[in-house]
Amino acid sequence: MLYRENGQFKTSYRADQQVFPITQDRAAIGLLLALAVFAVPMVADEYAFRAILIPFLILSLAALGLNILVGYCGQVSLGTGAFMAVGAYAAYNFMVRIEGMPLIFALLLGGACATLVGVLFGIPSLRIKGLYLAVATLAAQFFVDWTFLRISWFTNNSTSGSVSVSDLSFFGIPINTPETKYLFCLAIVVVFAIAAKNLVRSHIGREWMAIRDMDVAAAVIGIRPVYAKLTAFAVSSFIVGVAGALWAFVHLGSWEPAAFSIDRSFQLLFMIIIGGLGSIMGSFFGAAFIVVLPIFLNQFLPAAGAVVGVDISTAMVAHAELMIFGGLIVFFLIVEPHGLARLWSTAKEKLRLWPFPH
Amino acid sequence: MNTTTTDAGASPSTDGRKIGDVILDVQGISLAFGGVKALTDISFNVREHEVRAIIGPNGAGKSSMLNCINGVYTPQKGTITFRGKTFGHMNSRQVAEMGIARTFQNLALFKGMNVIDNLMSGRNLKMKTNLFQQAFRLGAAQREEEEHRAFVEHIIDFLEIQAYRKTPVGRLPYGLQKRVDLGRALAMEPQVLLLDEPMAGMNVEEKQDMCRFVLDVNDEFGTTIVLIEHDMSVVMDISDRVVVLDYGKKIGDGTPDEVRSNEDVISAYLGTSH
Amino acid sequence: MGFFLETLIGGLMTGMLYSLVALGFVLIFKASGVFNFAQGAMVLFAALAMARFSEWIPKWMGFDSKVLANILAFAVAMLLMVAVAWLVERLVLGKLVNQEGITLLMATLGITYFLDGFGQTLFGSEIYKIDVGLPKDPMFLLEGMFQGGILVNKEDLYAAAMAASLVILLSLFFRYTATGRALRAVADDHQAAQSIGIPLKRIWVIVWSVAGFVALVAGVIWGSKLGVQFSLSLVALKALPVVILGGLTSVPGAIIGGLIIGVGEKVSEVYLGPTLGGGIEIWFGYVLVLFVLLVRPQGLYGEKIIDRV
Amino acid sequence: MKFRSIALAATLAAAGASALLSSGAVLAQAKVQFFPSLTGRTGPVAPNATPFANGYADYMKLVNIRGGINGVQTLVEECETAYATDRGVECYERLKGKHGGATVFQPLSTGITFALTEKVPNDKIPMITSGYGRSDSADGGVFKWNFPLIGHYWVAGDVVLQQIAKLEGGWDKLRGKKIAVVYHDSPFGKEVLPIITERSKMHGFEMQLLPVPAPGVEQKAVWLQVRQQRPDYVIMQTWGVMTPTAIKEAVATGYPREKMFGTWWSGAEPDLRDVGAAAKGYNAVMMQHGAEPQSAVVKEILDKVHAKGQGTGPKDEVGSVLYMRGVVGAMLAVEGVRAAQERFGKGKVMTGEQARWGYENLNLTQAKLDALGFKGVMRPVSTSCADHMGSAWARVHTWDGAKFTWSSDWLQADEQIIKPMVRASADRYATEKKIQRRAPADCQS
Repeated sequence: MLYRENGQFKTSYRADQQVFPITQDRAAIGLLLALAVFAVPMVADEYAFRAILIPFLILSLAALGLNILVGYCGQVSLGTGAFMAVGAYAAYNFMVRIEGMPLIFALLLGGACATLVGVLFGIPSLRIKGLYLAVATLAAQFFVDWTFLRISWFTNNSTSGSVSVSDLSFFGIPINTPETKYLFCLAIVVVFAIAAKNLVRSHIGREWMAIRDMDVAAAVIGIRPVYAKLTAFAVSSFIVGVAGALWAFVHLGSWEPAAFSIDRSFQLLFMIIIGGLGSIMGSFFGAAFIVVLPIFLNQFLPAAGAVVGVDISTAMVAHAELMIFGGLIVFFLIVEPHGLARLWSTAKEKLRLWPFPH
Repeated sequence: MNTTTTDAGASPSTDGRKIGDVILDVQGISLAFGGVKALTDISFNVREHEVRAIIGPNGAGKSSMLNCINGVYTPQKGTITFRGKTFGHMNSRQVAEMGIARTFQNLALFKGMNVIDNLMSGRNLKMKTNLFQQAFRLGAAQREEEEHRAFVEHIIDFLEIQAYRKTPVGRLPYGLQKRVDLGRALAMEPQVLLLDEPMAGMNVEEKQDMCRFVLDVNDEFGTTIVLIEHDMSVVMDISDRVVVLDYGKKIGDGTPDEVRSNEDVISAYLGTSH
Repeated sequence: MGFFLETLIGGLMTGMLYSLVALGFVLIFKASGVFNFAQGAMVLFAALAMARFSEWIPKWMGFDSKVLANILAFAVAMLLMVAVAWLVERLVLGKLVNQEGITLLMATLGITYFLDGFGQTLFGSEIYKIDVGLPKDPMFLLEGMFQGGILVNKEDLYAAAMAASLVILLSLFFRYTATGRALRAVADDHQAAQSIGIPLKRIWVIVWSVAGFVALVAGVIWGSKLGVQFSLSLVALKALPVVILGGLTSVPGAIIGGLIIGVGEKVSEVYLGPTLGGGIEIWFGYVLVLFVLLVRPQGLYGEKIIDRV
Repeated sequence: MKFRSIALAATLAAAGASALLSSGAVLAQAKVQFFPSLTGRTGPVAPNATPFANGYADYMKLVNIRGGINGVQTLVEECETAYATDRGVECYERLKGKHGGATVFQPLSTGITFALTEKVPNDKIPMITSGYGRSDSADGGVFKWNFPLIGHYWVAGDVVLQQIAKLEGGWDKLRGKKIAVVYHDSPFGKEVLPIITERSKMHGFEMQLLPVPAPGVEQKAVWLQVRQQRPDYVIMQTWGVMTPTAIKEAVATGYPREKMFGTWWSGAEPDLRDVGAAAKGYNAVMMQHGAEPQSAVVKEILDKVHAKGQGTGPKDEVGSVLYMRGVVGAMLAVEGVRAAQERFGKGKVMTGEQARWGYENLNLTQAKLDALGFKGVMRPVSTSCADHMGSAWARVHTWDGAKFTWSSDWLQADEQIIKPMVRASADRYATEKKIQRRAPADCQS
C-alpha cells in the first residue's frame, strides 16, 4: 500500500519529466545515496571496500559507459577493455609527464583520449552492423593491448612494461585509505550516472535509441546516423576511459595491459546484458551481480562443503565457480532476456497495483 | 488546435483552402535494384495544400517512389524539385529539414520508446542544445525539453492518445501505433506529409478516424499531403488528384473522376482488385 | 624465395585449421542464427574427452592397443558431444527462440564458462596428450632448388589434409543427404522450413552435433599439436576473424577466410614483425578483417542486407 | 586439500556465510602462523602452478608434523587467482587479515607481484617472490617488503649466458654470435631482457627478440623466423603452455634442442612430458634446486605426509621441479619466521612486520639446510637490509628424453653486473614513487 502514485499530480512538464516521477522512488534513491555515503563507510571493513565495493563502483561506471553504446545506440562493442586501457595509460602519462597534474584532470584527460580512440574505432559502425561490428571492435581490443606492450613510451620506458602510480590526492585530500578511495569513486560514479541519465532522456538520447530501434525511420525524421553513432561512441568511450583510469589508479595501483584484456570486455558485456540493456540502473545491477557472484561462490562453496563434511579442493571450487557462473548467465537470459532492470520494473508495477493483480 | 470533426464519408471541402502552385515536382525517376526495375521514368507533381494520392497494385513501386523522395533510395535517373530546388538524389537529413515528413507502410516506430519520446524524436531537428548542456540539464536544455514537450502534448491531444502517453509503443494496438506514426511526422511541423498506406489493416472506425486526422491536418495547417492507399473509396473521397502506378510505370494521372474513367487504370487496377 | 614459400605453406596449413574451427561457427549460425562463441570451449571439451578416454579405456578394459584406444576414445568423445548438443538445444536454445542475436551470443558465452569448468572438473587441468600417430619430424622439399630446401612440417601437412577432407565430407553431406537438404532449407528460411514440416529442434540438435564433431576433429588435431590444455579453448579467438571475413553464413567463406588469415598472419609476422617489434599476429587478422568489412560489410561471401521500409 | 584443520573449515564457513560484506572475519586461533597461498590451479598456467601449490602445502604440513615453528603450527589457506591480476588482488585482500593476519605472500605471478608491491608496505606484510616479480626489488633499501629470495630474472638471464659462454669457450667467443630470445609478451617475459641486453653490449653478441603473445599456442611464425635467422642459441623466457608449444615448434622446424636454454620457469616436467624424447637435449637454468626425488626432504614428505594419505597432490609429482619450488618457497617462508622468533620471542606467533625482519636477516647455513633435508638441494642463503635476494647461485639441467639431469655445476650470477642494474632500477622506482632509501637505522628495527 505504501507504493502508490495516486494523488501525486504533475502540474508542470518539468515535474513530469523528472528522473523519478514517483515520490517514493525519489525518497528511496535519496536514502540509498545517504546509506552509501554515511552508513557504508561505518559498517564495511577493508576487504569489503577493496575487494567488493570499489571494484563494483568502477565496473558499474564502465558498464554504464558500455550500456550507452550497446544498450541505447545498439552498437555492439567487444573492445571495451581497449578503451579502458587507453583511459588508464593516457591518464598515467599525464600524471608522470606533467608535474603537479591533479588526479581528477588526469582522469578526465584519460577519458578524452579514450574518446578519440573510441570515435576512431567507431567509424566502421557507419558501415558495419551487428555481429560483424562486434568482431570488428575486437580489432581495437587486440591492437591497443599490443600497442601498450610494444611502445615503451606509453609505459614511460619501464623495463617490464608494467606501470604504477601512488599517493593520489583530490585537491589536497589524500586518497590512500579504502574509505577515501571508495568515496572518491562513489562521487565520480554518481556524477557520471546523473549525466548519463540526463543524456539518455534528452534529444541526443532519443536519437541514439531511434538509431537502435529503426535506423531508416530515424534518418527520415532528420537524425544523422553518423552523428548519433559517433556521439554514442564518444560518450561511451569517455566514460569507459575514466572507468579504466580509476580501475588502474584506484583499484590496482600497478597494472599491465593484461588488466584490460578481452575477458574484461566480455565481463562488461555480461554486466549490461544481465543488468539490462538500455537501462542506467541495470548497469549497476549487472555490475553488482558479476562482481559479487564469483567472490561469493568462491568463498561459499568450500564453506558449504565443510558444513556437509566434504572438503572441496581449490581447483574444484574454481571449476564449480565457472560452471555455476556460466549456468546462472544462461538461466538469467532465459528467465529475463531484458535483464534484472526489467525484473525490477515489473516488480514495481506489480507493487503499484498491489493487491490487485492487474 | 481544436479538432473539428468532418465526416469521412463526405467529399473533401476544397473550399477553405486554395490549392497553390507546384511545390514538389518529380521528373523521369527510374530506380532499379540490380536487375529488378522498381520504377521507370516516373514524372508527376504535387501542388501546395492539395491531397495527392498514389495508387497501384502491390509491387507497383509506390513505396519505392516515396523512398526516393525521402532519400532512402537513390534513383539511377531523374530529378526531384522541391520549392524550386532541384536534386539528382535526396539526402534524408535535407529532406527533413526542408519540411517533408513521412509515415511508413509497415510501422517503423521506435519500439523501445514510449509514445511521448517517439513524438519528441520528431522534434530533434528543432532542438539545438549541445551535449554538455544536456548532460547537466542546464537551463537551456531544460527549457527546450519543456517547450517541445508542450508542442508534443498538442499533437497528443489532437490525435486523442492522451491515455497512452507513457506506454511503450510496442504495447499499443496496431491502429494506435499508426496514429503515433502520424504524430511523429506531424511533430516535424511538415509542409509536405508523405503517408504510406495510413489506413492499411484498419477497421472501418479506425479508417474514419484516420481520414479525419488527415483531412484536419490538411485543412488546419494547410499541409500538403501525398498518400499511398489501397482503399479506393477513401482515395476517391479525400484526394484532389491521383497518380496511378503499375509495374513501376505511370499509367494514369488526374482527378479521381478522370482516373476512374481511364481505360488502362480500369484494366490494370480497378478491374483486378475489389 | 624458398623461405617465403615456407612461410606461405606454414600459413596455409595453420589457416586450414582455423577454417576447421570457423566451420563450426558457420554451421551453427546458418542453421540456428546463433553466433556460437562456445565453439572454442567445445574444442577443448572434446579434446579433453578424447585425451583422457584414450588413456582410461585401455586401463579399464585391460588392453594396450593404441589404435583401438584412440578409436574407442573418439567414439566416446563423439557421444559426449552429441549429448552436449542435445542438452544445449534442450536447456538453452529451445528456451531462447527468437531472442536477439546478442542475447544468444551471451548465452553461448555462458555455455563456454560452463563447459570450461565442467571439462576440467571431469578430466582435470593438466596438459594431456593425444597421440594419433601424427609424425612430428620436419621434411624438406626441393632441396635441389633452394639452399636448405623448403621445410614442411609433416604433422601440419597431415592435419591440413584431415581438415580439408573433413570440409569436403561435410559439403557432400549437405548436398546429397536428406538431412543436409533439410539443414540448408532451415538455413535459408526458418518459418518456411517449419511450414513444410522440417522439425527445427531436431535439426538444431543435428547441427550442434555436427559442430561438435568438427570441434572434436579440431580438438584432436590441435591437441596432438599442442597438448590438450585450457588454452586450447582460445583457438576460438583465432577463428572469429576468419568467420567474419568469410561471411557468417558461408561455408566456402570460412575456408577461404581461414587460408587468407593464416597466410596473412604468418607472412605479416615474419616480414613486418621484426620492424614493428613482433607479436603482431595477435591483431593482424582482426585489423585485416576491419578493413575488408569497410569495403564489404557482409564479409567476402556473406549475403548482402538491403533495408526495406 | 584432502585434509584441513577443523578451525579452517569453521573459518571458511564463517567467511562463506558472511561472504558478501565481511570476509575479514578473523577467527583468531591460538598459536597459528598463517601462510596464505595464492594458487593458479586453473586457467592457462594450471599445469605448472599446481605442483607449486601442492609442494607449498605439503611442506607446511610436514612442518606441523615436525612440531611446527618452535611449537607454532602453520596454517595454509588457498585462494585461486587463475593467474589473473585482479583476482590476485582480491585474494590478497581476502586473506591478508585472516587467522590473525597473513605472514607472507607468494603470488607466483609477476603481474600480481607488481600490483601487490604497491599494497604490501601499507599493510606491513612481506612478500616472497623467489625467481619472479621485480628484479630490482632485490634492493632492500628501496623495496622494504619485497623478497626475491635466492634469485630473480636477471640472475636467470645471466646464468644462462654464462653457461652458453662456457660452451662456446669463454665470453670473448660470443662476439658476433646471434642469440634469439623467445619471450612471453608481458611484463613477466620482458623482465629478463635488460640483463641480456647488458651482456650483449659487453660481449658483442647480437640479440634477436621474438615476443610471443599470451597464451602462446600459436608460435609457427616465431619459429619460422628462428629457422630463417638460424641464431646460435635460443633463450626462452616462457611459462605455462607456451613452453611445450615452443619446444614442439622447435622440433617441427628442426632447431637443435641442445641450443635451447629455458629460464627456470621454462624447464619443468609438465613442459616436456608430452614432447618426450623429441625434446632430448633441451636445457633450462634452475634456481638452485631442480627435480630432487632423492632429497631427504622429499623422502620425509613421502613417508610422513603422503604415506598418511595427507598428500595434497598426486604422489608421483612429489620431488618434481615445480613441486620442489613450492617446497623451497614454503621452507624460506617458515625459516624467516623462525629467524624472527629468535629475535621477537621463541614460540610466539609472528606478525607480518616481525616476519619481515626475519626474511631480512635470514642466515641459512649449509648445516641448517642439511638438517632441514635440503642437502644437495640448496646452497646457503643469507639476506641483509641491502640484499633481499640472499643468494645468486643456479645450475643448468638438461632433458635426457625422460627426465632432467644436471649438465652444469653451480654457477653464480655476476653481482658486479647485476648489483648496479638493480640499484639503478630501484633508484628510478624510488624517485618515481618519491620514496627515500631506508636509513641504516631503519635496518636495525
